Amino acid sequence: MEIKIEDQKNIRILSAMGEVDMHTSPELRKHLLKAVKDKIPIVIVDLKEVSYIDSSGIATLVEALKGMMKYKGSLKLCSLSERVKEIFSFAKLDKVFEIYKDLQDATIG
Amino acid sequence: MEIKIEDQKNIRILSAMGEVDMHTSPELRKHLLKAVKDKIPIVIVDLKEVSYIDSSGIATLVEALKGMMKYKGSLKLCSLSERVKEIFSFAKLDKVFEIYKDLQDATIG
Amino acid sequence: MKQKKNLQNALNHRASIEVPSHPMYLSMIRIFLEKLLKLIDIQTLIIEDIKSAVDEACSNVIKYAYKYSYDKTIKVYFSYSPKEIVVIIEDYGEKPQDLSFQGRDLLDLKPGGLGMHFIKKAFDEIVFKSSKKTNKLKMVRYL
Amino acid sequence: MKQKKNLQNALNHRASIEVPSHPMYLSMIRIFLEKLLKLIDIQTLIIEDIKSAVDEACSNVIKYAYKYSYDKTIKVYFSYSPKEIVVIIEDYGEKPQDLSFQGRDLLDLKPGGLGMHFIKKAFDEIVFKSSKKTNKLKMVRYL
Ligand SMILES: Nc1ncnc2c1ncn2[C@@H]1O[C@H](COP(=O)(O)OP(=O)(O)O)[C@@H](O)[C@H]1O
Ligand SMILES: Nc1ncnc2c1ncn2[C@@H]1O[C@H](COP(=O)(O)OP(=O)(O)O)[C@@H](O)[C@H]1O
Repeated sequence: MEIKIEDQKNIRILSAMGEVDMHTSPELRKHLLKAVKDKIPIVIVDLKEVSYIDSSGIATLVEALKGMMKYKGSLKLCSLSERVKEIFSFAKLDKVFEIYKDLQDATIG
Repeated sequence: MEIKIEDQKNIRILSAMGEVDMHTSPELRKHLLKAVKDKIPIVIVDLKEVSYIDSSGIATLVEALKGMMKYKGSLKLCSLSERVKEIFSFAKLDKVFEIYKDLQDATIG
Repeated sequence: MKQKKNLQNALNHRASIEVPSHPMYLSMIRIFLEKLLKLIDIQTLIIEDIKSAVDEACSNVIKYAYKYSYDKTIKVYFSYSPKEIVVIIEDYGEKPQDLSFQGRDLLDLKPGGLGMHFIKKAFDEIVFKSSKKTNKLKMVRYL
Repeated sequence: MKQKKNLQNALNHRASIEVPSHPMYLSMIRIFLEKLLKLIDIQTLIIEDIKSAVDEACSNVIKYAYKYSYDKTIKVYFSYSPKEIVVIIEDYGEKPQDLSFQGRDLLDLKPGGLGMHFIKKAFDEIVFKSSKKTNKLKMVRYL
């Protein structure tokens, strides 16, 4: 997995590429906790190039969400593949996260 | 592996897709031996979508070449990937087969 | 069609893979299962569920049986019949104290506790057995 | 870089796969090797050569040791150290009569006899051992 970071005014976009599993999720976690520490108002995680996510990847996102809630930041996910979408709905997290169709929607939404 | 067949006047084009190994080469062999039986003057095997070929795939092509030589037919190969090209040169078959850059070259060449 | 015919020729559909207990090898277990399940023409949805479930179970082996020691071994056995898919995960680590393996309530928002839910989603029977030397998690998916 | 660091954490790089002796499973052995060799950062050219060689050796097991019976088993062991890659192919089939395994002269144009050349291209040491129950082909590639 690789992560590309892009900063725009109040927004940080983290674009993940590859498979998020127990091996790679610490990398995602590092970037998310950094954003929480920096109190970035809006963090968008672009999952367009993510073909697989496991429970450690989801746990990482939940942890970041809870961290951001503390300073009223907003964590947005976008461009979920069908499989990743299914996993979020199975984990009953599709209502908990703000999920957008694509990066554009997430940026303006 | 899948094989697409296209007939043009004196030419039969066999486009192979996938990996040619001990499991799949019998399928290629079937089509090549049919062309030999039909005494097709020119047979082009398009390897553009072939990512892997093993010795059974090569043996199949050699067998067809020898069959076609008997009636002075011509067997042409085209669009070899770097790896497939390397295998042909390692097997000293790059001089034995007529090898073309692409399907167009093979058709007019 | 061709695949199906070949399938009948191959009388026993048993395969296994053994890898070090380092998380970097989890992707190998997933690709092993994906390739195998595709060869025997299993539906994509079931393939995805099984991949997720086995991945979670192997992550748990690394976490709980091996306590993050990465130089141990995980073995995954696979067998298929038209009736069912069986996956057995074997490790040589610690015996668990509590065999219930409860995942968390999904409505209780906290990180963790999801793995068992994935396992139960993919498999119809889940049996855990510990012997002196090994732990075995046997999971059966009816077809 | 990340990969390399993780590599050092995983002390033992041993892995194995066991599949039925049906040619449809050869693609699984190739993908197993490809994934494994990529994980430990081996160059693409070497990966391709090793994939071809092991594929040929396994095809030979199906042809010669098992005489095309598809319900037997092929096991491939892999291990890696910075010095070398070792692959062992094990079968439970017939012992070969002649251990020389000569490929044909490459300039003699006929189908067949190429497999051994692929094996010798990829590996520096090739040792064949038969015991009562198993045949083992051990192949070592220096790095
Ligand atoms: N192989 C195992 N050995 C010991 N305990 C296990 C094993 N697998 C799961 N467990 C237990 O079951 C619980 C639930 O597992 P899981 O749903 O995967 O969530 P998590 O690992 O995130 O806690 C774990 O917290 C652990 O206590
Ligand atoms: N596992 C094996 N058991 C017995 N004989 C073998 C084995 N592998 C190779 N051989 C012998 O070595 C010869 C050369 O093998 P190879 O170069 O792969 O060519 P081919 O299989 O096309 O004849 C074979 O024809 C066979 O006689």
